[in-house]
Amino acid sequence: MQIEKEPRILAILCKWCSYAGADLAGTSRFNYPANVRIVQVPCSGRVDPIMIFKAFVEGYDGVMVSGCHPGDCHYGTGNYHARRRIAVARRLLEFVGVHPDRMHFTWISAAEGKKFAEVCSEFTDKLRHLSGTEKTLARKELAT
Amino acid sequence: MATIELVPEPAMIKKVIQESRDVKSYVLKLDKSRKIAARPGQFVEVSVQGFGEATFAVTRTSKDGSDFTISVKRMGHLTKMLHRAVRGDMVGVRGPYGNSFPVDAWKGKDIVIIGGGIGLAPLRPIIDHILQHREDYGKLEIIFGARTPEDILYKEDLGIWENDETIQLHTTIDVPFEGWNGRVGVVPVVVKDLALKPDSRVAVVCGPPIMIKFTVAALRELKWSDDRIYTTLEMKMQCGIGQCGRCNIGEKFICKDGPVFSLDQIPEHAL
Amino acid sequence: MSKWHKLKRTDLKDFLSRLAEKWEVWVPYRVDGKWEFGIYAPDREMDFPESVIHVSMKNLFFPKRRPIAKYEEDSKWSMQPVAADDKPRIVMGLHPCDVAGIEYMDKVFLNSEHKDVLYESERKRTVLVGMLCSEMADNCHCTDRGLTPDSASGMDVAFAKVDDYYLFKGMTDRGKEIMQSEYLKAVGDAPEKRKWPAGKYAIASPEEFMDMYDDKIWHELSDICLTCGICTYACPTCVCFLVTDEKFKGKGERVTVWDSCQLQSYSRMAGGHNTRKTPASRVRNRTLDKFAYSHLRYGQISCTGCGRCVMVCPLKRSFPQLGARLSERIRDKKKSKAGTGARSKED
Amino acid sequence: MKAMRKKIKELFANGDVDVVLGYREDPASGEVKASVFKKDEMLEDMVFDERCVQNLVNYLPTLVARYSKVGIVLKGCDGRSLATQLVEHRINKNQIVALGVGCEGVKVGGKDADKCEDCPTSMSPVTDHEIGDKKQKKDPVFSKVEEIEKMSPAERWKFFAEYFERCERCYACRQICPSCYCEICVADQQEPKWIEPSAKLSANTMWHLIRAYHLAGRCADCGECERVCPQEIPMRLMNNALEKAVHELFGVRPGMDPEELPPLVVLSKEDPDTIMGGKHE
Repeated sequence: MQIEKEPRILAILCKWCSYAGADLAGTSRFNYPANVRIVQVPCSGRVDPIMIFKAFVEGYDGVMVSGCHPGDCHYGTGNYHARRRIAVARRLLEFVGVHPDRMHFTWISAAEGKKFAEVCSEFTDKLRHLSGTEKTLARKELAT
Repeated sequence: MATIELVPEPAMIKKVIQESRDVKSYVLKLDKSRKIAARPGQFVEVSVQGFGEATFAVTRTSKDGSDFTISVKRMGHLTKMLHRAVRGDMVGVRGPYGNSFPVDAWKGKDIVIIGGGIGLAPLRPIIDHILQHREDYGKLEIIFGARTPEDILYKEDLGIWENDETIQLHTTIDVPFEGWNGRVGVVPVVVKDLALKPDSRVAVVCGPPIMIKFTVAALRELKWSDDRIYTTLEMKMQCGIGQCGRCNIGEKFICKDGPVFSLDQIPEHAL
Repeated sequence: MSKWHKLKRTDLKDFLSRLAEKWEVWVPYRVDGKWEFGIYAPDREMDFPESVIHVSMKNLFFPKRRPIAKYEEDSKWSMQPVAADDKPRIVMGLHPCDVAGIEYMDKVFLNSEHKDVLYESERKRTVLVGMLCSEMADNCHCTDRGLTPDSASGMDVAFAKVDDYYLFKGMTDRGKEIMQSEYLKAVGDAPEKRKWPAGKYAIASPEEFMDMYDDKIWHELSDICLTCGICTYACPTCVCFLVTDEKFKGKGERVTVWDSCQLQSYSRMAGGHNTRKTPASRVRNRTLDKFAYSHLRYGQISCTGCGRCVMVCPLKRSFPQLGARLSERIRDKKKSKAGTGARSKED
Repeated sequence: MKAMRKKIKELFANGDVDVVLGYREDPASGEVKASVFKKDEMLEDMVFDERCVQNLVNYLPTLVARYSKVGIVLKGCDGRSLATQLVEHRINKNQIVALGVGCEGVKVGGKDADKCEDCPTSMSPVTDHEIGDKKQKKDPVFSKVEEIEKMSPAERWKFFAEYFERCERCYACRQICPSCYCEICVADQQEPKWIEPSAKLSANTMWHLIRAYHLAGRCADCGECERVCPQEIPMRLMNNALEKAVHELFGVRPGMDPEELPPLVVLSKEDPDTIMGGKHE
């Protein structure tokens, strides 16, 4: 039951760096919160902000997007596009009332398993602090 | 309590048949004791829970009516889900709906069945019906066109029809294909080549919109009158019972007043 | 013949409160300057507007989003139909055109072998208390559609606003039940009958409309139309719907949702083929459906002359005017044919 | 007005245009409506004043398909809108004769239109001929956006949720927007079905977020979406918030420069990571 109360996080990770980083975190046995759901995408440039919107509407407490570090994109420039899109999407979400701390966008390389674990823990901590505030956007109408 | 007709009954998939690379047939049996007695040309609404429903022609009904078959071409989101279904899975079924081919009125006539691709599906019950009542009908000709040999459906049936002396079967593919020794050419061209005379014939055409259009044109060129040419129309259908509104051609609803029409019953733009 | 009964305007609240003990009473409220129907509550200010409000009555019988079945997402098949609501209800303050709209809906949903039982139960539980119009608003043109603004046809109870009181009359047995109230006093006089103006947007006959299918005029008529769906959502007789599944947290519902023939997605099929791709074809479908197809199907054209489509149109494009423009074109065509026997240049 | 009619007559006479898209006062009703003017037709009814609210650019794609040369009367905001369409190659500039008119503001429902408050240019940035005074350009302030930004997240959501709840999903906003021209809109898409078709808060929220996002860096603030909305949802607020964001983040003002690509289709290696918010090493 304890897990139920933990904030739910959706992590959208690029296949080449961040997902590999998450994998490394797992194989290296770094501890990171179990409440992170991972979606693998080929590249952070594949992340359509509609995915982030949908995650909030479907009730996730926080959304995290991570790709290769600038300059390291497997496809050359995907993450530069991602950076711009996410910057704009973030502004829009904040504008309609999503708390800025509910979004976390970063770069994690395949070697940074430790960083992945740290980022997840930090993000979860932040979201725990928000547990008293309203989960805006989250749909309330249940199919009853 | 009376329930709204839009809610389907559960049915079980008894058998899955891979017909061609993107078409699968499903033999369905209703969970309840009700039987689906679909007349040739009628259709059912099939649902996958969570993904909505779509319209499929009943392409075969077992003799005792306990189960029936639909053929599904992978096109949109629902058919994709259906293609993932396996034997034993449950789906929802409503129907059968719509009118049917006037097979009784055709007694004594020669029948020409012209199908293109998945368009053969709604026509197969007519062939089944004629074969069951062979003495009631005259000659039976079947023209079936597919894009490539890999798109040919109902191979088992085609084999039986091929060997049936009372049936003339012409199978054709659109463009030459390695290893294909049969007829090549699109259906309208084949119809012209065969120079089918109207005589005492009735033609039934079904296939993609463009194929219907040109086949009808070819038949008209061969002096066929519109009341001898039948087709089953496809439109986006949803409710199947003439309420949701989207399948109208003029004042007629395809789902309620159709889907079977002879050409003199529908305006030209419906083709 | 029952008599007209008088209800003092000061007694209205007591009268409604008494009704609300037994019935679910729906009355118009003014919210943010717009009228809408809601369940009667004594502490809310309500009133009856003189003529139609911009929301059509169809929402009360055939809601925008209507669950028809429920299911559990993890099971392969668990679809259970939803039960119909049968709590008795009064809808008070509809106008004659609203009633005509409901009668049209009956033809779609009830008069066929495939009855919509959810709609039927909504109808059965509802007593229609209609208000006779005292004026015709700017967009009203029901007189062109064969209706009379102060006709009580189809209502269970009819009432009219007169000076500082209302006059009520029970029209059906169900309606007379409502009339059993200490606040209503029988009187001899009936509300005054008026003469109503006509001829604002007269239209041609359905048969003549049918001949317009291939006319060039559709491009002209659709040119300024956005093909958004708002006129169909506001229309009391536009009842097209979509059946779709919606799910959330393991539970799902199969719902019917209003759909609009003006939207491009309406008749797009799997695979991308769209039978009504151009705005012209969609405008044509709606126009002919209102003025011709509906008549051929149900013996009644489906425009009640309520004028809501004009009220809500983002471009203030008038749908009835469009019908009138079309009728004009029909007349012109006839004239040119009758005159010279030759086809006019425009054809 | 006289100058405009004279210019248009001249264009027709020289064969520079086949048709002109402009505003016409209906002599019968006195209403001002968008109209297609042909040579020697109805030109005397052509008007240009504060009643000419509608953005005519939305009609251009249909017209350029029918005629080879189309003239168009442009306010400042409409000109920006045209610029966004040109830069996206939706319309070929060679087919357009842009008639920029010095605009003094328009009125909606008898009041000065909200969009005029934030108007950065009274003259179209794209013109072949300029009629009337060219006023000075200024930077928009977006005071209403700033008001919202001062609220707490929960307050903002309360504000928007109330409006989203009301949306009927008639898609008038999409249909009137010159920049919304996808063959299949994401809202109509079946697979994946991002946005449920029924009009309820969650699905409406998705629709309004994606609508605003898809216009980020492309919306030239013609304000038509908000004007046509039957439920008066403040869509301009969201558009403006993103216009402001795009300017702050990338220094771009959509539509002001007909050569500049939308910021979300180009990339820059120089963008600082801080634009994504949060901490980055």
